[in-house]
Amino acid sequence: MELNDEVLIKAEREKVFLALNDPDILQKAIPGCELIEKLSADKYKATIVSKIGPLKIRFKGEATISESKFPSNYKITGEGRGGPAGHAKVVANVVLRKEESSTRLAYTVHADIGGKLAQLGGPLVEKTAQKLSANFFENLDTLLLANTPMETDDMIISSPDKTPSYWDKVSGISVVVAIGILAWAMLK
Amino acid sequence: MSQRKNDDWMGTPLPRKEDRRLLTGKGKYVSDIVIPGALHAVFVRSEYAHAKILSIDTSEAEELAGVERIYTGDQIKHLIKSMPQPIVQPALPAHYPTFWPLAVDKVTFHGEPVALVIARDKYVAEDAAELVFVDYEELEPVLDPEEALKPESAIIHEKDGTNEIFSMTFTGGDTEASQAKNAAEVEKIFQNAPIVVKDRFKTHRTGVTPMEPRAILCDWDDSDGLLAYITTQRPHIDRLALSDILDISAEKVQVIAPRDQGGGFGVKAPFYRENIIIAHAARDLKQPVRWVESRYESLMNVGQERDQINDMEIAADLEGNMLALRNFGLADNGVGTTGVYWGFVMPFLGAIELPNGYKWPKADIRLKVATTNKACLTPSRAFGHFPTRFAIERCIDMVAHKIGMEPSAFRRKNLVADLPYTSITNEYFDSGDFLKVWDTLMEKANLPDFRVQQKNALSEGKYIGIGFGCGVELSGVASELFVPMENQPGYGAATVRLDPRGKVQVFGGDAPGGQGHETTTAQVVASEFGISPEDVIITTGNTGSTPFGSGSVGARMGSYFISAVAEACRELKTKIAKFLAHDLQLEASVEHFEFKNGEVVYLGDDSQRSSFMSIVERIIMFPINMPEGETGGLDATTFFEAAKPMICFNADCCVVEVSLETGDFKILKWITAEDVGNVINPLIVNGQMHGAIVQGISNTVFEEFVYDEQGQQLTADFEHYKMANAADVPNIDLNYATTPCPHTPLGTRGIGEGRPSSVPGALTNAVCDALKPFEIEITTLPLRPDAIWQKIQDATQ
Amino acid sequence: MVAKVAININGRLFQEEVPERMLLVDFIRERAHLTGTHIGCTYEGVCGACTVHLDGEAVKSCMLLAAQADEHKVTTVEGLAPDGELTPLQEAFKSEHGLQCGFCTAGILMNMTDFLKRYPNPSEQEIREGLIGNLCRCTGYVHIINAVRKVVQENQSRKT
Amino acid sequence: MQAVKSRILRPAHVIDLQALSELKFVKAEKGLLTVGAMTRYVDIVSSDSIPLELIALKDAASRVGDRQVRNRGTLGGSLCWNYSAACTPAAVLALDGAMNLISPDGSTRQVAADDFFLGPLETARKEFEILLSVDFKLTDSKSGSAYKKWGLVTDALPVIGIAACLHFSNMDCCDYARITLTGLSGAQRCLGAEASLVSTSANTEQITEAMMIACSEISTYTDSIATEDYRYQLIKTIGLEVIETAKKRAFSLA
Repeated sequence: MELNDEVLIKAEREKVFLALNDPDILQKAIPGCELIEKLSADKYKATIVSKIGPLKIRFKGEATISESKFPSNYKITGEGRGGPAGHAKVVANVVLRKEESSTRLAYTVHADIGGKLAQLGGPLVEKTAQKLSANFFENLDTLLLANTPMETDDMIISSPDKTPSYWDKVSGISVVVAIGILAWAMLK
Repeated sequence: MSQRKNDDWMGTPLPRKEDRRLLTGKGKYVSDIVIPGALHAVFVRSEYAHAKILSIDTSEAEELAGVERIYTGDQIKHLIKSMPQPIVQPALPAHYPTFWPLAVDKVTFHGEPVALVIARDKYVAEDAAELVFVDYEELEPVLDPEEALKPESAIIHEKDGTNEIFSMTFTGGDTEASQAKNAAEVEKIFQNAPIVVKDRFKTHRTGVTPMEPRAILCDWDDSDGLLAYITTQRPHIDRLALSDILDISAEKVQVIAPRDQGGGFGVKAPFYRENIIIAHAARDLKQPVRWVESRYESLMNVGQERDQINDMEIAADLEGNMLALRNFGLADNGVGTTGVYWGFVMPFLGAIELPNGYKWPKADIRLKVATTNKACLTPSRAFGHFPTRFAIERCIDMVAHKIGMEPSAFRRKNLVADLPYTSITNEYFDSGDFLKVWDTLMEKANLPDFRVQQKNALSEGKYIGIGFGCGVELSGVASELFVPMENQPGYGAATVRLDPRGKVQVFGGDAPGGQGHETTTAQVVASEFGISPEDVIITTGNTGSTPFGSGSVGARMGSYFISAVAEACRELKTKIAKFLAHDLQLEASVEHFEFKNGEVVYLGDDSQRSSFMSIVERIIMFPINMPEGETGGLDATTFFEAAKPMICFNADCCVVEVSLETGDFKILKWITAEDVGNVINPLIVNGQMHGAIVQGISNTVFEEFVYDEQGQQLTADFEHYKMANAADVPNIDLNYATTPCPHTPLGTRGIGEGRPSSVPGALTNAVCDALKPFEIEITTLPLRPDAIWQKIQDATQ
Repeated sequence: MVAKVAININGRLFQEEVPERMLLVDFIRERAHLTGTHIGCTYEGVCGACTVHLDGEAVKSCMLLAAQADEHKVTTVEGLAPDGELTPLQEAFKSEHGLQCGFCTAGILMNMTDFLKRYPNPSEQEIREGLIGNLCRCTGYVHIINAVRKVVQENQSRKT
Repeated sequence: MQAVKSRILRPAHVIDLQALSELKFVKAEKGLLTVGAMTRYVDIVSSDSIPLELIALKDAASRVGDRQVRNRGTLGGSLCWNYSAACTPAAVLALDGAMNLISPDGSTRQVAADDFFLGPLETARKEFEILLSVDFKLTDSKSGSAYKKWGLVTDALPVIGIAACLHFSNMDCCDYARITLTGLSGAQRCLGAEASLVSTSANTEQITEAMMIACSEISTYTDSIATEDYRYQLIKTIGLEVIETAKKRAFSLA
C-alpha cells in the first residue's frame, strides 16, 4: 500500500520539524496515544489505544530512524503489532519545504499489512489511513498555533547534541502512521 | 421400497440409504463423534509468508488454566520423522521438501502451523493460542512462479538450491535427444502451418472447498495403540503413513474415515501434517485429542488448486485439421509441503490430460512447476486439468475464429473417432464414442437456430453467445498410472460377506464423502443376488475391517470399487450355485441358476429352487454333506484391476447474455452430453454432474484465492472467498449418450471427478462468442465482469 | 463470566450454566448433544450449515450467543420429525436427491421449512434467492430446488 | 457479531436489545414514518406501513445478506455499526432519516442522517446512547426512491450500492434530490450529482451527467473483485437505474 499526501502547516519549517519530533506534542496530536518511549538512540516504542466507533484496539509499535536531515527530511521504518489482529510494517519518508512563513509537509508511506488486519481490512485501509493522517495534521496544526514560538526555539537552542535529539523524537511520526494504519485497517 | 421386476436394481433412481440419517440430523461426522475427556487442539499459524522463526514464547499461554500442553517445531523435530516418507511420496523425480508438522526454523507460507496448543476447552485453547508470541525475521517472499525460477530468486527450500520442484517433457519419448528431435519436428510444422494461434492462458488459484472442514480425533491406548477418526478420502494410506512417521507398529494403528463426511473433492485426499502432530499429542498425553479445522484455517491451507500459466500454440490447416500442439506449462506449486501430492502431481496429470479428446498428429508438451511461498496446491476435482482444459478449449475457439469455422464443427472434425486410442501424451482411451456424445450435444444445442436468434438479438442491442467444450475424464486410475503418480495401487477392493439370514455386508477400504456409495453398492449387490437393497449394509473407511483401498479419489467408485463388489458377488454366487446343484442333485453350475426375488432358481426346471436365505444359511451354518473340496462360509474379497486405464467423456454447451454496460453476464442455458457408461443410479449420476458443473462455474467466475505482494492470503473467509450461491447459477440440462464400458463387469464407468474441467472453456467461449462483434478473446481467469467490461472498453475505444 | 440459561430445544428444556461467550451453535452441539447442526465457517456467518429456528424463524446459530436464546424456543433438524415420520420437505429431499454429503443439509432444511411457511407458492427464482444463506458444494443446488418445488407442487395440488 | 467472533471486538458485556419489543415497530402518522431501531429487516420488508416514497428502505432491507440474516438483523444495528458497505445506512441517508437517540439519563435528542454517519464504523451516537427509532418525513409532492447494489455474488455486501430519493413538482421538474453511495467508505452523499439534478426533468441524459459528476467527486479503488474504473462504471450504471426507478415510482409508473 502506498500513501502520498502533503499538507500545509502554518508554522516555520524548523518548528514543524522539531514539533514532529517532540514526544509531548506527538502524544497530544496522536489520538489515543498512551506512551512514547525511547529504547535506544534510534529506536522507540509506543502504545496507542485506537478507538474507532465501537472498536477499541491497543497497538504496540516500534520505530527506527534511518535517515534524518534537519530541518528538511527524514525516513522512518516502523513496525506495529495489534496482537492477534495482525501486524504492519511501514516505511515513511517525510520532506519539509519552506513555503513563505508556512511549511509544506510531504509524506510518502509504504505499508505492508499482515494477519487478520490485511484479511479483514482490505482496501479500506488506504482510505482510512489517509483520513487518520489528515486528523493528525489537523491536530498538529492546532497544537502548533497554540504553542508559543519561544518554547520550540528554546528546544533548538538548549539542545546540546542536536542531531541525536531529533532522532530521539522523530520516531513519533512513524508510530503514528504505523499505528494509524493498524487501527484503521480494522474498520470493516 | 418396491420390488422390481427381476430384482434388477441397475439403473433405478433409488432414494439413498444414507438420506434418512442425514435428513434427521443423525449423521456422524468426525466433529460429531465424542470420546469423553477429549482435549481440544488449536494451531498457532504463521502470520508471514516467509520468515525466520527467532523465538517462540509459550510461557504466558502455558499459565492459562485449562491448557495441557503446547508443542513447537523445535520440541517435536527429534521425536517425529520428517517428511517426505516413501508411503506418501510419488515415484516421480522431484525436489521433495523436508518438513515437520510444525514449522522448524522458518515459516514458508501465511497460515503454516507454528505451534499447537492443547487445552481442555476449545475456547481456552483459542485464548492460549493468542498468547503464544512468535518473533519472526521477515525474509523476501517468493510469490511469482516465473520469478521463482530465475537464478536471482530467493530459495524457499535451501537444500534443493532451486525453486523448481518438478519439470517434465511429456512428448517425444524418454530421452533428451528424442524429445529434442520431436520438438524440432513440431517447430517445423508451426513454421509451415497456414493457421497458428499462440497465447498465454492463465488460470487463477481456486479449488473446491468441502462444506465440512478437516477434522481429526485421536485416542491412544498403550496396548491397542492409536485410533484415529479422520476426515479423509484415504484411510488406508493415512494409517500406513501415521505408522511409518510416528514409528507406531502398523498393527497398532487404526484409522476410521466415518461413513459421513462432508465432501472431499480431493481436498481430503492428501496426507496432512496436522494429522501427524495430533496423533503424536494423543500418544504423548495418553488422552484423546481433537482438532476441528476452522474455515479460516481451511481457506488458508487447503483447497487451493488450478494456478497455472499455459503458453499454448496450435497449428491447423485451412480445412480445419489440427496439425500440432505446443504447450509450455508453468504451475505455481505453493510451498509443496503436503503428503502424497506435493503440489506438482496435479499439474503433472493436467499436462497428461491436456490434449483432451482430439487427434493431434504432433505435440510438444512440457511442464515446469515452481515452489512459492503460498499454501501448497491441494487436489481439487478436475485434478490438474482445469487449467489445461481451459487453455485448450479456449485456444481451439481462437483457431476456429481464425479459420472462419464454427468452433463446434472444428472440434467435431478433430475428435478421436475410433477407440481405443492412445493420446499424444500416452493417455489410453479405452472405449466410448466421442462423436455420439458430441452429436447428442449438438442436437440439443441446435446451433443453426441459435445463430438466427443471436442475429436477431444483436439487432435489438442484445449480446448473446454460445460456447462449447468437452472433456475426457479418467474413470478411476489404473495401477499403471497410479503407482508412478502416487506410489499406490489402483485396484478396487471389496469384501462381500453373507450372513445366515440372507443379508449382506460389504466392506470397502475407500472413504466416500457424499457420493452415495451405500446406495449404489446396495443396488449392485441386490441385483446380483436378486434381493432387496435394504438387505445390504456397507461399511467404508475403517482400516480395521475393510480390505486395502487407495481411497475415494479419481472416480474410483463406478469403475474400480463397484467392479470389485460385483466380482465378489459373482464369486459367492458360483459357490452358492455349486452347493445348490449338489443339494438338488443337479449337474449344473452358476450359469444355470437365476438369482431373483429372494430365490435361487434352476433355469432348466423352475420347480428346482431354494430361497436365497436358506441356501446361504445352509452354507454358513450347516457345513455338512458338502460338494467335494468345498468348505462352509460365504465371504469373498476381490481385487479388481482393469488391464488398461479407463475413461469417460462429456461435452458442454452454454448460452450467455452479456451486458455491454457492466460486462456482467447471465447464463441462460447449460446443456450437456455425457457418456457415463451403464448407470447404476441415475439420481446419483445426475447429482454428480450438477455439482461438478456448478463447481466449475463457481471456480471460473466467483472463487479466487488472493495473495498480496507480501504473500498475505486475503481470502480466508466465505465473505472474501466467494462461492456461488443458489441465485448465481443456472439449471442444467443433462443428456446421456452412453456406451457401456467393456472392461468392467457391469459396463459402468467412474464419473464426476474430472467433470468440471470442460466448464471454464465452454463458459468463456460463450462470453467471447457473445462479444464476437468486438473480436474479444479472453485468456485469463477468473471470468469477471470488471475484466470483461474492460475488454469491451479497450475494443470500442 | 458465566451465564445461566434456560433454552427450550425441540421441546426439551436445557438449563445450563455456560460461559457468556458461548455461541448458540456450541450450546446445541455440546450441551444439548444435538450434532445435526453443523459449523461450516469461522466468524463470517455465511455458509448457513448452522441454521436453526429461533421461535419458529430461521437464524444462524453461529451468529448468536447461547445467552441470547435464553428463554426462547429453538428447533433444530432433530426436531423436524420428532415422531419419526419425515416431513414432506425431508421426504422430497430424499426422493429428489437433494443432498449428497449432507453436511449443509440440516441448515437448508431449517431455512426452507421457514421459507415455505412464509412463501407457500414461490417461483424457482424466489427459491434460489431464499437459499442464498446456505452454501452447498456438492449438489450445484439443482436437486435442492427440485425438492423444494416438489413440496410446493404437492401443497398446491392438495389445495385445488 | 463477525467482529466479536473474529476477536477484533472484545466487549466485556453484551446486552441484547431484541427483547425490547417497544423498539420494534413501523408506524406512519401525520406526515411522519417512524421505524423502531430494533425492527428487523424482515419486518421492514413485510411491513405495509412503508409508503411508496420511502420504498428505498425496503429495497435495501430486502437485499441484506440472506433470509437468516434478515430474520435477525435490525435497522438500528446496521445504522449504528455503519459498516463501510452496509445497505441500509445509504437508504436512510438518501431518505433523510432522523435518528432518535436516548441517553442513560433519559434525555433524548434527534440527529439528522447527514450528521449521524461520520465514516466507516463512526456515527454521532455517543457511548451509552441507544438509538430508539428513525423518523422519515413524508412529503406532499410527487416523490420516489430506490436502492440497488452490485456484489460479485447475489446479495453480497455491495461493491457499489446507490440509493436515491427524488421529489418532483411535475414530470419535468425535479425539485429535490438526494443520492447516496455505499460500498467504498460507508454511506456518503453525492452532493454535486444531487445539485445537478435539481430543476431538471431528471431524464436519462441528465442523470448520466449527474452520475459523471458523482464519479468526479469520489475516489474508488481496485481490489480482486473490481477495478477502480469498474467501480466508476458501476456508479454510473446503477445510479442511472436507481434514479430512473425513483422517478418512475414518483409517478407510479413502476
